[in-house]
Amino acid sequence: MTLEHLPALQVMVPLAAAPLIVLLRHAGFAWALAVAASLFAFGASLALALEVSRAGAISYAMGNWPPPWGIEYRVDALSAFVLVLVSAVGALVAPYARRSVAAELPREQHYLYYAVHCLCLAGLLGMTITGDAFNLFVFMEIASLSMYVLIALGRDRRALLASYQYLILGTIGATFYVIGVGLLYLATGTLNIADLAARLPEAQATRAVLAALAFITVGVSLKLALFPLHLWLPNAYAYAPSAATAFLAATATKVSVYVLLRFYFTVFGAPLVVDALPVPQILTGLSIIAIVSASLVAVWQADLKRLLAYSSVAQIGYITLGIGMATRDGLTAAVVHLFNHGITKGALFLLVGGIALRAGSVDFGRLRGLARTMPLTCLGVTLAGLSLIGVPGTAGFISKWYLVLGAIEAGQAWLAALVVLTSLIAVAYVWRFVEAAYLSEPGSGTAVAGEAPLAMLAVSWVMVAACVWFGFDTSFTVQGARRAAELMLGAAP
Amino acid sequence: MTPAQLIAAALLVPATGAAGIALAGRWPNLREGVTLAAAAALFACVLALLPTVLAGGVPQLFVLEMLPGIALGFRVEPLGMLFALVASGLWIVNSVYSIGYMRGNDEPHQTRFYVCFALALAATMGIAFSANLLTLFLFYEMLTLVTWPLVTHHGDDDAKQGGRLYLGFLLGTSITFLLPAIIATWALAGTLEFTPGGILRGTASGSVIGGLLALYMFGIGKAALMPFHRWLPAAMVAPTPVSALLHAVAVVKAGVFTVVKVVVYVFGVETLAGIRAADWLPAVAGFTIVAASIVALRSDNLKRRLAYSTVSQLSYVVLAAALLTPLSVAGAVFHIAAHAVGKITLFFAAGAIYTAAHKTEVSQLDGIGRRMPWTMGAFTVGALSLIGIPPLPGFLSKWMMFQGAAQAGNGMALAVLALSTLLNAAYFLPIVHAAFWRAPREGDAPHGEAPWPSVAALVVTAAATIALPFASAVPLALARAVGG
Amino acid sequence: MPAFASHYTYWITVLLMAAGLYIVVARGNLVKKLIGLSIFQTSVYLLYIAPGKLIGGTAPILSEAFKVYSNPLPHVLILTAIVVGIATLALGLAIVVRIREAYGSIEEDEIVAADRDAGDRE
Amino acid sequence: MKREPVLRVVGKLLIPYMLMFALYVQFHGDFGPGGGFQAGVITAAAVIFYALIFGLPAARRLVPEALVETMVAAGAFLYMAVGFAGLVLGGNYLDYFVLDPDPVAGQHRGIFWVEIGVLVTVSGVMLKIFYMFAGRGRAV
Repeated sequence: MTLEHLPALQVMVPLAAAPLIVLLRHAGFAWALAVAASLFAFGASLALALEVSRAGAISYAMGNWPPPWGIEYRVDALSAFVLVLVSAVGALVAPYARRSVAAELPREQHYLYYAVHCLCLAGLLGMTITGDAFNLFVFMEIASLSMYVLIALGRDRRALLASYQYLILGTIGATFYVIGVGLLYLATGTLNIADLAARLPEAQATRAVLAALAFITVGVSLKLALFPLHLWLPNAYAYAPSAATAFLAATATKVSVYVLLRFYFTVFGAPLVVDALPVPQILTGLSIIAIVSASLVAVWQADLKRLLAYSSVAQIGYITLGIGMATRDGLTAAVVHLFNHGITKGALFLLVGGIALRAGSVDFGRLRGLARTMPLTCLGVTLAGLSLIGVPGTAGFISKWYLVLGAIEAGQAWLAALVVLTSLIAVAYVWRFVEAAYLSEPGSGTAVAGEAPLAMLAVSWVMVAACVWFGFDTSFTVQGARRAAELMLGAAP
Repeated sequence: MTPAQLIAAALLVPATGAAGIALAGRWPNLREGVTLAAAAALFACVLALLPTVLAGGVPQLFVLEMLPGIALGFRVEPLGMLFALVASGLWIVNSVYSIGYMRGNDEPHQTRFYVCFALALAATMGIAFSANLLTLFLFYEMLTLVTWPLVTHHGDDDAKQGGRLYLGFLLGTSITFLLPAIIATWALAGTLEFTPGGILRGTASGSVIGGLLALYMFGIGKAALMPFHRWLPAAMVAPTPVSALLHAVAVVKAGVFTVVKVVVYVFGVETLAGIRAADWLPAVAGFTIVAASIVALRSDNLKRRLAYSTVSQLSYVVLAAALLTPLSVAGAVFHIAAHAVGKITLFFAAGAIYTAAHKTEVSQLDGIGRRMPWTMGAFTVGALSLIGIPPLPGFLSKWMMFQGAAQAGNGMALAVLALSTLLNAAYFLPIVHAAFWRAPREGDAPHGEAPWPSVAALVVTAAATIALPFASAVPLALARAVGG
Repeated sequence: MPAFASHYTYWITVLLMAAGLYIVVARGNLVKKLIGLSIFQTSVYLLYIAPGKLIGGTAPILSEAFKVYSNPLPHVLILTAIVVGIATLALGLAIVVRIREAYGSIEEDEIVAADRDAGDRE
Repeated sequence: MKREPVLRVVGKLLIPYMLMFALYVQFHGDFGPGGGFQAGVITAAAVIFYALIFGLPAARRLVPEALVETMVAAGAFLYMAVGFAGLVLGGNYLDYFVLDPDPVAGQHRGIFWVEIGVLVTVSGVMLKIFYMFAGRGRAV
């Protein structure tokens, strides 16, 4: 019974955990429940991914109303892949959060944090799994609203402003999205994504469809922080509680990328988006600006969290660059990087959370000589940083490989050159940390308390190990991404 | 043990050694014991592989598939065998030397030093035995990263600056040129396996191949082809054992090893000989040889002079490989071994002088040969070998290169070889002259030899330099096997 | 009626949309921004609801007496969207209240200036 | 306004009818306009009305914050419990058809419980928002 209902349980278990946590109101129970729900979601996503790779796409009719009338949950190669990423990060952040949240939040807010964590997880999973365009909007808002709360829980008063700005921009983004969906509904009379895809060719070039494409592109781009719509991101990441930052950075923008992919390649289809309209050119141009400018800005940040936030903007640029290529290798690169960057940034922000706990802040002045008191943490940051650069033997390398391969096979050697040259800027900002931690003498503000608590460190290192593991064994990431890319380009059976 | 197990052991012994060193960090004697044991065990493993390779066998080990169609795999062919032999053999000597040097100079962070050293050797073995370009690239980058803490060992501003140059040049060239070259090769040939005769034949036009060759040659920054040589002098801020084993043997030889490997097994000698797009390479290598020699001549700092000498000697290998005749390729391979034993001796001597007398400049060395006869004697042997005085090994490799150049009918190469031999003599012999025949300066504090492990090590390498021509059957056989 | 007049609901939609966005962008007062945001969202409700209405149609209740009825789906969707909008507005106002407690102001430029001063003092 | 007898009397008279009207809207939702949303808001409005007349502390005594928060969670949880009930009874998630041997009765039953969940949550949320904003401001 359970197996066939996994698509529903995948979302509903974390969603139901949230009100239960509020009912229980006890920090310890809340944490345990959040961990249990996150772990369940992770297990479910793995089972779903396995099932999809074995037997093809799964469709689940909510309330037994068959699609396209009812809401359909649909797991295919692409969404299964993203589900695994989101739920894996959720399952790692939940156990990590205990010590981090205990240190950063007042006690009466603890249960609230875990409830919102579950809600956010459910929202992101729901966005990924649903096969209904309007249902996607609802989950998008569930996820977004919980993110605003998570960010506003940050200790610094600037967290409030960051949350407010994100709320304004995020709501505009979601509303743009829902306008686009509305136009599509007017043009086709359906909201089911698969049904939309089937009916759109009849309405192909009408102005309503093109307007819908434009609205959805802008709306989702706001959510995924595509340059120049990324302005909310650095403050939001910098001032949110550490555990929340790690969770958001690893998942939120990635799920939005998934939505973009879903609409471009499933709903509108490559012939319209790629061949008839200059979408790839625009995406490529914006991605290049994002990569170069955000990487350069990252180099000059005085705060490690902000540095990593700007690096995220740049790394999202790599993902959209892959989408802009719109070839099999390009899309593979985009999907692989979506995963690899998710775990890399997750690992980095988890470790940085440990530093923030011990050092009080992650200002570069406080990081001087840190390797002496927190050797394992610093080694972890360095390894994950290498993955950010794309050094072979780390997950980031696999992404770079496919990006460059995609560019070369598309005959765009200059893009390949751009990808490798901008990796060098990543070397510059990663090495700012390495030099500060390893080569500088400890300053007056350096932490002396030693390593982060074992639970936090262990979870962070699981993530770091994943960064290295997926640099060697790519059978899950590359093959999963390749199947997803083939699905998007319509080559799969 | 089967050959495959031996390959795995050669990779794992230094890696587990590094872990052991880290664990034994609190007890210096135990720690150094672990280092020596790992070095000896590694050399034994490599040596045990030798009979199979000499008999024409090709031991293989495939670990897993990293990317669809590209494995993380290892295959021992003659060139890698020679490189592994040289690096692992000299690690033993260098470990002995390091003990004397690091303790004699009271260096900080000694555990980190030995750990990184062992990891560097593991990476070197990975490079030597790699079966394809991806595996090679993986260990190539790993070698850069694990040697960075060694370069910046002192942690002061000089070290930071040197470290930045080191990392900037090596990572920069490898990421911007080498990685795209590898990916382009994959896109063109559909394979990255090292194959005798090359994998690129007939896959692209001559100009594309030529462009690819340029990407490879400048992308392999460790080969220090001008203008990407600046990292090597910058790396001299490291403690001398690092300069000796890594920046005279393991790292730089990894560079020229990769060059030879790419020329022979990726492009294929015949493919390159068939197109004119590769003609620029001997010219660039020749320019590097002469220009670096001139810079060496003008450098007063001893380690800097040796570093530029290394830059110049590395380009011998590139030049010889680029001549594309069997004899010159064999010469290139043999020169990897010949230069290794010679140059490590010179660096050992420089380190011993620093330890005993705290002198770093050539102009301070007047009369030092009387106080440190063993050290300067060994230095003389190394210098004579690198100049190419018969019957020392440097002569043998140069002789093969001369013959190869003559076969290829490349007058420019002949001229460069002759000119650079004179320049070699010009920058080495004055040191020897000053050390033995000039009177010591006034006011120098009296001193004797460096600590005994250092002296023992440099005497051993000098003896190896002298012995190499008499025991040259093995290296020559391996070299000829590569040259075909 | 000419086409542009018969589609007057769209004109109202566009007007609300533009007005809402303009307020969000142009006003520095955090509460006014939220009001703008709400107006902007309201335009979407209209965009969905208006086309669902049929002239002469009844509520969508199955009965022999009525043949023409309005499409119920947009109403359901927009009911959800309204709830989401209220949740957003409530959360936004809650954050503004806390911003006022933390900064003593709800004018964006004053808040930014306060942060800059705090940054200078550090 | 606590001292205004007219308001107090009218308020006391009106509030029961407001609550009653909320229940009417709630249960008539199956057959006509109405349902949990509207009923929830009307219920909350009754309490807010009480708070306006008798003061916030009195309203807080009547409907404590903890109860409000519990209502928010409990309603949502009830909704989801109906969904899980569908699963347990062998249907899909939120499947109302299986809630009763007769599918149409099952639909009724499902909607009934879901709407109660909505009622509880919506009135909870409305009160929560009211308390949140009414309780602040004076402190600054």
